Amino acid sequence: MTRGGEQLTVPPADFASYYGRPVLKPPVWKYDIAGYLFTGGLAAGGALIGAGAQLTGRPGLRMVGRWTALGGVAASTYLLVHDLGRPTRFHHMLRVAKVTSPMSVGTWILAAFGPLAGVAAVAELAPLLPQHGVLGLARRIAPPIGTVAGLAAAATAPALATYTGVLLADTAVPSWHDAYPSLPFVFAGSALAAASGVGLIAAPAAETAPLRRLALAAAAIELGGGHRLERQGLTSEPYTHGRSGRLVKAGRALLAVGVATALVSRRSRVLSAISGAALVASSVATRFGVFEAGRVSARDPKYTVVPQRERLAEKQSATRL
Amino acid sequence: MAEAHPVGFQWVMEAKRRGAKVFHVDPRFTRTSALADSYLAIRAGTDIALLGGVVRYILDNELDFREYVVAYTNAATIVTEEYADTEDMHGLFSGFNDDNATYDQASWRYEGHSQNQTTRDSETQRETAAGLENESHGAPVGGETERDETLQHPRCVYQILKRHFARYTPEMVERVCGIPQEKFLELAQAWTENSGRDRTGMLVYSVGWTQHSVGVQYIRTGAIIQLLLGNVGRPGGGVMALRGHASIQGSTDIPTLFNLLPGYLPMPHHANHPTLDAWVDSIAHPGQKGFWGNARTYGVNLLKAYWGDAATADNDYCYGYMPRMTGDHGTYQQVLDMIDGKIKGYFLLGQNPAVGSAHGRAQRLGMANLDWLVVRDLFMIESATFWQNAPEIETGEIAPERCRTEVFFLPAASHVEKEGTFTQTQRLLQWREKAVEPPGDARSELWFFYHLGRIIRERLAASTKPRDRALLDLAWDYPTHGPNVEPSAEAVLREINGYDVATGRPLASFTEMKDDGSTVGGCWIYTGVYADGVNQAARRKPGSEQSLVAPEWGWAWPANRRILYNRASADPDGNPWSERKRYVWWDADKSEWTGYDVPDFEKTKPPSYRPERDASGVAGIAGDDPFILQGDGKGWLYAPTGVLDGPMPTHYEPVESPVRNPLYRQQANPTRKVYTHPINTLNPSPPQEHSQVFPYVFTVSRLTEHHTAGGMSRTVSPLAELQPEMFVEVSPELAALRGLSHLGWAHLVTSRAAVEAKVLVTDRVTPLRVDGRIIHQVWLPYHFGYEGLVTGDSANDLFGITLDPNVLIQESKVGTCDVRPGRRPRGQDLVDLVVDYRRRSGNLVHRYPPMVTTDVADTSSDQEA
Amino acid sequence: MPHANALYGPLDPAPDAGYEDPPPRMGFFTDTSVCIGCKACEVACKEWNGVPESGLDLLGMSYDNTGALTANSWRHVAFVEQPRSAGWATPAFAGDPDGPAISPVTAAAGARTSTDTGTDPGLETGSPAAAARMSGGPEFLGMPGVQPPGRGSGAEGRTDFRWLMMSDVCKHCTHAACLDVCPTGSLFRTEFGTVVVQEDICNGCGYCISACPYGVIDQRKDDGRAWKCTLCYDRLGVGMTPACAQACPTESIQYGELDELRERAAARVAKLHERGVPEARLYGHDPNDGVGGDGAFFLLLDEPEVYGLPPDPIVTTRDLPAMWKRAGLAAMTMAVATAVAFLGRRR
Amino acid sequence: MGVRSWFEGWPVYRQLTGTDPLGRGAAAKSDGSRALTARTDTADSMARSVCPYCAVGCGQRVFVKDGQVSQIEGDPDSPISRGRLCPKGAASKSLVTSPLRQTTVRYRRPYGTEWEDLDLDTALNMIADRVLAARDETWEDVDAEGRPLNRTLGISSLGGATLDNEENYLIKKLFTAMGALQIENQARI
Repeated sequence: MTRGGEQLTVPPADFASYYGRPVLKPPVWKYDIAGYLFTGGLAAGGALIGAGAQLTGRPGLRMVGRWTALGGVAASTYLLVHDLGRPTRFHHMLRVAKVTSPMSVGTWILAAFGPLAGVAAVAELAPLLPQHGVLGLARRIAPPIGTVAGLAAAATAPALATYTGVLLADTAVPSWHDAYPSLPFVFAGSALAAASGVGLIAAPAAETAPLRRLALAAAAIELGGGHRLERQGLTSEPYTHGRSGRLVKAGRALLAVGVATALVSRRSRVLSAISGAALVASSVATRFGVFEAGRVSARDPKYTVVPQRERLAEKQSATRL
Repeated sequence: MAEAHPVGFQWVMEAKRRGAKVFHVDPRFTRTSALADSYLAIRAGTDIALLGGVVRYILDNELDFREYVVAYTNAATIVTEEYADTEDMHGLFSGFNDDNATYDQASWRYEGHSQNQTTRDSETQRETAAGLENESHGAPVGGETERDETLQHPRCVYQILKRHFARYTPEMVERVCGIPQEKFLELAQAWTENSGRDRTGMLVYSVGWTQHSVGVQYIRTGAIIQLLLGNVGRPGGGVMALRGHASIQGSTDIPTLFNLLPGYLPMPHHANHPTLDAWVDSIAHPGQKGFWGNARTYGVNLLKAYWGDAATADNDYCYGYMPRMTGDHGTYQQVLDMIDGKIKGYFLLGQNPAVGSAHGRAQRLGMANLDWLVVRDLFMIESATFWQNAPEIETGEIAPERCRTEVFFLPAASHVEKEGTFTQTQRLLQWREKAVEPPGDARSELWFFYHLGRIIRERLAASTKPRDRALLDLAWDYPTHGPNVEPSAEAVLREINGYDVATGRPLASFTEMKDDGSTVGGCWIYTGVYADGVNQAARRKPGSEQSLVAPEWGWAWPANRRILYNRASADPDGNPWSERKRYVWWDADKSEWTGYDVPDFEKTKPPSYRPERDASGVAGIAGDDPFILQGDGKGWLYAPTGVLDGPMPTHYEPVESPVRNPLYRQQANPTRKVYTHPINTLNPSPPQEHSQVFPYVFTVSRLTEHHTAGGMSRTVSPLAELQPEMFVEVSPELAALRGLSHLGWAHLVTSRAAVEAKVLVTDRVTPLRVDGRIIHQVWLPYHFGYEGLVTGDSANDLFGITLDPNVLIQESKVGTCDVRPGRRPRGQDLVDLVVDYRRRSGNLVHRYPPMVTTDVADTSSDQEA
Repeated sequence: MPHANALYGPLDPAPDAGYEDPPPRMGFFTDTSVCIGCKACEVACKEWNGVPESGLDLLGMSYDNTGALTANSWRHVAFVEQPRSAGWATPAFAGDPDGPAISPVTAAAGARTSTDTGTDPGLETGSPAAAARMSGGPEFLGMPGVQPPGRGSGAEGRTDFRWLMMSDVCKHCTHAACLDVCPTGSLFRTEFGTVVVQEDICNGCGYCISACPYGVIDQRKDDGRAWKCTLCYDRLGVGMTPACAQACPTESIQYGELDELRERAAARVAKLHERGVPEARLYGHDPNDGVGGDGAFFLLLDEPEVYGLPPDPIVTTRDLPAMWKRAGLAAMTMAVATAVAFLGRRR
Repeated sequence: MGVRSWFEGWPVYRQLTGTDPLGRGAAAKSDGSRALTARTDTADSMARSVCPYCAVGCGQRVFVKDGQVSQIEGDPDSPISRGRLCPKGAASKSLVTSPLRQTTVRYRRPYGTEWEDLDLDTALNMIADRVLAARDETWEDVDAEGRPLNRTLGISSLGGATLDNEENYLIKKLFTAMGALQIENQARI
């Protein structure tokens, strides 16, 4: 290609770009953010499950849910801070509250969710406290506080799970932006699947029945709400091809396996664990796949130029008519 | 211009905005070409053929500005019948002397002049680069001339010019330059159509034009066109030199050149200038018209400035102290003398010859053979570290432990750390205020030389040797100030300006200078810069508050004139040629010259003034002679004396050319300055054999992002990153021919050196069809060296040393080479490669191209055969 | 209350950003038809703003060794060599013994080079095919030798040639996605209507980088923060001209009140059309475009993508309300699904 | 001062109470931005200068803060350059403040393999010694015919095209008095 003297030919392209280089800057987010998409969803799902278990009297599942929520949100906070170029300035996120910035909205959601999930989870430690004294008092008041906190966390959890779809979509990254109708659903489903998966692995088998239904619902949401991902034109390509495409497909396949296994596992610990692992893995794969697809689409000027050219052509033919 | 002088180019863009057409002629398509209305790719080294074609186009179609030409140029002047032209002599003029390859200029003289009034023979003139003296005045010639204002006399300059350029047809332009005829005609037509009463055309060149073995004649050709079209001395006209260094104009005005003293006074020659009288007479040429008649005044004022009270009428103002030239003492002669062990010590003052001068290897080997070297610079440049990092270390030609040169590196003050004046390319002096103190040991040259002089004078205080008198009597008492004991630049400027000895009053004009020792003036053309005791160069009245001429910004020599010879902007009667081009005119009511600029004429001399028959000096200039520093008051289409390689420009091939001269049998400039020295090998050119060993033409120039040898740009991060590597631009055709790939490596080989560069294959470089052959040219930037943030081989290493005879400037804009893919060899293999090329080209024993080739017919190209 | 066009459509951004009685909106008009590619803008910007070095590699992209706008290059001069007419009376290489044009091939080679700009993502390598198309023009079919006769890249030899140069810069959009998505308020709208990163605030979250439809803003590696052109906010405050515009020798970069610049630009395009340069067109001047018009707009001589500009950028926040709606719907679905799962019969 | 003023300085508070509910402009402006001003405006002094690169002679303004050059930019008053600069001129501040600049005397003794340090005064005196010695060794009083030469060809000099006229004047004056003839300049090149 570069042998100037030899007049080597260059394959034709149906679009031009400055030295073929990307028009956009590919996202600088590291895999921290792909990981956060997963942990954030997990935390949200965990909080919902914790609340559901709390309201339906499943203490084992409640504890798992609450701890999942805390673990997820703690990991999320770590990943988010770690991804910053200036981690010591993480608190600048609380300078403003901007509805135009999904990250700002997310920050405030996390700011609300995190402490609530934390309190709810810590409340689970009440039985370990001594019966008397100051700590005894804490032991007594912790459960009701946990109840309130758990329910409050669950109230904010759906926002936590779905705002990340907007976080990615509200960019110039072609495959993310074009996917804005789908991403919140994909992420909502993926969040429930992951949390269900953890529950299936960790909760007492007797209490996991809702999780199997929830896994099924998660799949329905993810696939139903997200099926357009592969049907949004040229910018679908990264979701179906290459490494990112393989990850997305793997996510779908694992989701199917996880749900199917969950539905048949009944009280088998082993099958439940397998099912749970598949669901968690599905969520991880989906998140990383979507994340990667965006990077691919920003890096190749084709996804920027060609759709915009088509749009311009349409506009022109419209004005001509 | 956009490439090397972008800020100057804003005015070209202004002109374009108003409808001006811009033609760009360059071997490669540059940033200037991109903005031009027409681009002409030219074979490097053939500009005279192109411009000669324009001269012929003008004369053949009688498109000259006849009224201007008759009145203001020497077109009507009759030349002696002894004169014979290149037309008749295969490319030589009459008077050629084979023995020393110079012309006896006697046969070129004007009719009726007994002989040209020059006191130095042509060889001496060449050795002493006498052409430079003409920078502020014409060559000596008598004032009275025989003229035929009908221009019909067969020996009038007009007719001689016509015959001389007759063969520069559009076909010949195409054949020599590789410029298709239609392109040439587009240029010639636009140029002539945009000249005349109402319009003017401007010729702009960058000083690459001077770096040819016929450099002076390049510029002469341009001047001839501009004179024929009436474009000299008028607004929007002229020949504009884009010089490349902040004060390079100043450093010829107040020269650090071996053959000149301030104000273009010649350095005395041992044979021709034994006494003060002989010296000043050789400048003034008694009987000659014009301002040089006062040469004695200028000379005495300089001597007074140098030796102060010690300089008196009784001792000829210490003229005897002056060192004398005996021949060529130029920088290239010096380098060869260094190699030969004749020179002990060398000062480099903000100069980097290891990269910036032709034949870098010779430069470095010369420096490696000194007793001591003083380098004063901002940065650790290649010329300071040659003993450590030169390419010759790798080849074993220089080894630190065997190199005796003692090197002193003294850090210099930058332009913001000292005050003083720069003279820019339009002769404008601008004062710089000092912003900060220099860091550490950094000092100005003013400091260094003042204190060096002080110490030397202290050492010699007790000396009784006659040779030391010149130092001890030197006027060297400048006031100093500040913690570094910095001498006052303003005091020096005042001395340059000149003052009355008795009163100390600064002179307002060189016309106030006296030749009796009562005034002092270090550089007569700068007199007025300190008029009224005010630093006129420091004037900074905003341009927006002045006329377009902006006379109150800085100060231009002479006498703050912005356009020289501007008397020519008015017709012979003193009226503007047109309203549109009004500039300087005669105000009959006030009986004086007036206008937007300072008239370049005696203020009250009316257009009708006619001198007495035997008037000389200023009085000899008629009221309609605008060219007041020419001996005959006329613009010279034809130079009856003073231009060593001929009275008119003639196309000669570059010294290294793959092409036999299609115009004449004479191949290259027959009077060029040649150095026969073992290190100075030259590639063979036709009609010599083996020229095909170096089949390609290479040329070098600047990039916008870098400055000359790179000492002030490769060391500066925001510039270095913009052009980070040495590269060579080649056409796709040559790339295919030589197997070069874009961003791959190539190396270029001459009989001096091989240098490597990254390849940029680009459509901006084109092969040319020259005399039926395809000629490939390559282009390189000459900015790179082995020090700094970005490094690379130096393009100037490729050149040999051959000089223009008039000014002793080297031909370093064109040469021949071979181009090979890949990196160059290293170490001994590199030496072997170059030696092998020398062997293959037949000059293992140093065969220099013959000076005269008129006896070699070439049937394929000799139309006289 | 926010303006109805707060997210999309024509808008005067400074009042919308809370400035009462702001000065006129200031901007750049970059006229590439007079750009000489000297890069004074790049250097003047670096000198004023203390922008670090951005790589010392020869990129082979004509004379462009900067490559792109990055955190360490806030002005970037693009160079495009094309075997196409520059409106010459006589084509640049007419009559010369030339073969086919090489520009598409060398451009393709230039697509693959890289340098460490000290920034992230900095300068990404690109698609050789799209590079070739940039230099070959719309007629470029990828096979020198089969070009339509009369066009430069034909086998009969190139004759026409032009060298495009263009100084790119942050567009200071009316609807600036970078600003809107910034979670810290580091990116903010100034009273002059420009968009500026506040270096005392930015924590390097990187969101702006993905949001910019022009690929302008980018992150400095050793520093972690995002950087871009500030339109010399500090200079504007004291009535000075931005450093690049002040340095620009040929007035290719013009600075002034946006309204006036738009008028000037329209006149310039009309003049160029009159002078036989039909390819002259404005880019980013239209308040009705996808970003509400750029504060820094351009006169181009080829399609925007040839200069590395998106042909029809739309600010991502145009769709933000729809996005929030979808997210809300998804969130509700999620909550309902959870409730249903837990309220279903016990197994 | 205290919590209250901190709270009122909190951009969220400003968003809620001010004219910028979306937090895009006025509310988000930082203390740093409020304090921002052009450093040319706060310079201690400004020197009118001329670009040191090519011979166009563009006007420069050199701004100084605390004894250091803080900015160099085009002088809009110049009728030559109208405030504009090319990339080289625009890089002048980097030129004069470059970390690569040498600010101390360096000395390489004959056959030496490394640079050594040297005091400026010592260097100047050593150079004076060498100049006088070279001059004495190579002095030519007269030519073969007894005509005066008054010169040394043992000393050469090259440079000066970026030096001031005043400097070149002193250089030429001293060398001429010394009898050193081989004084050359970029103008020859």
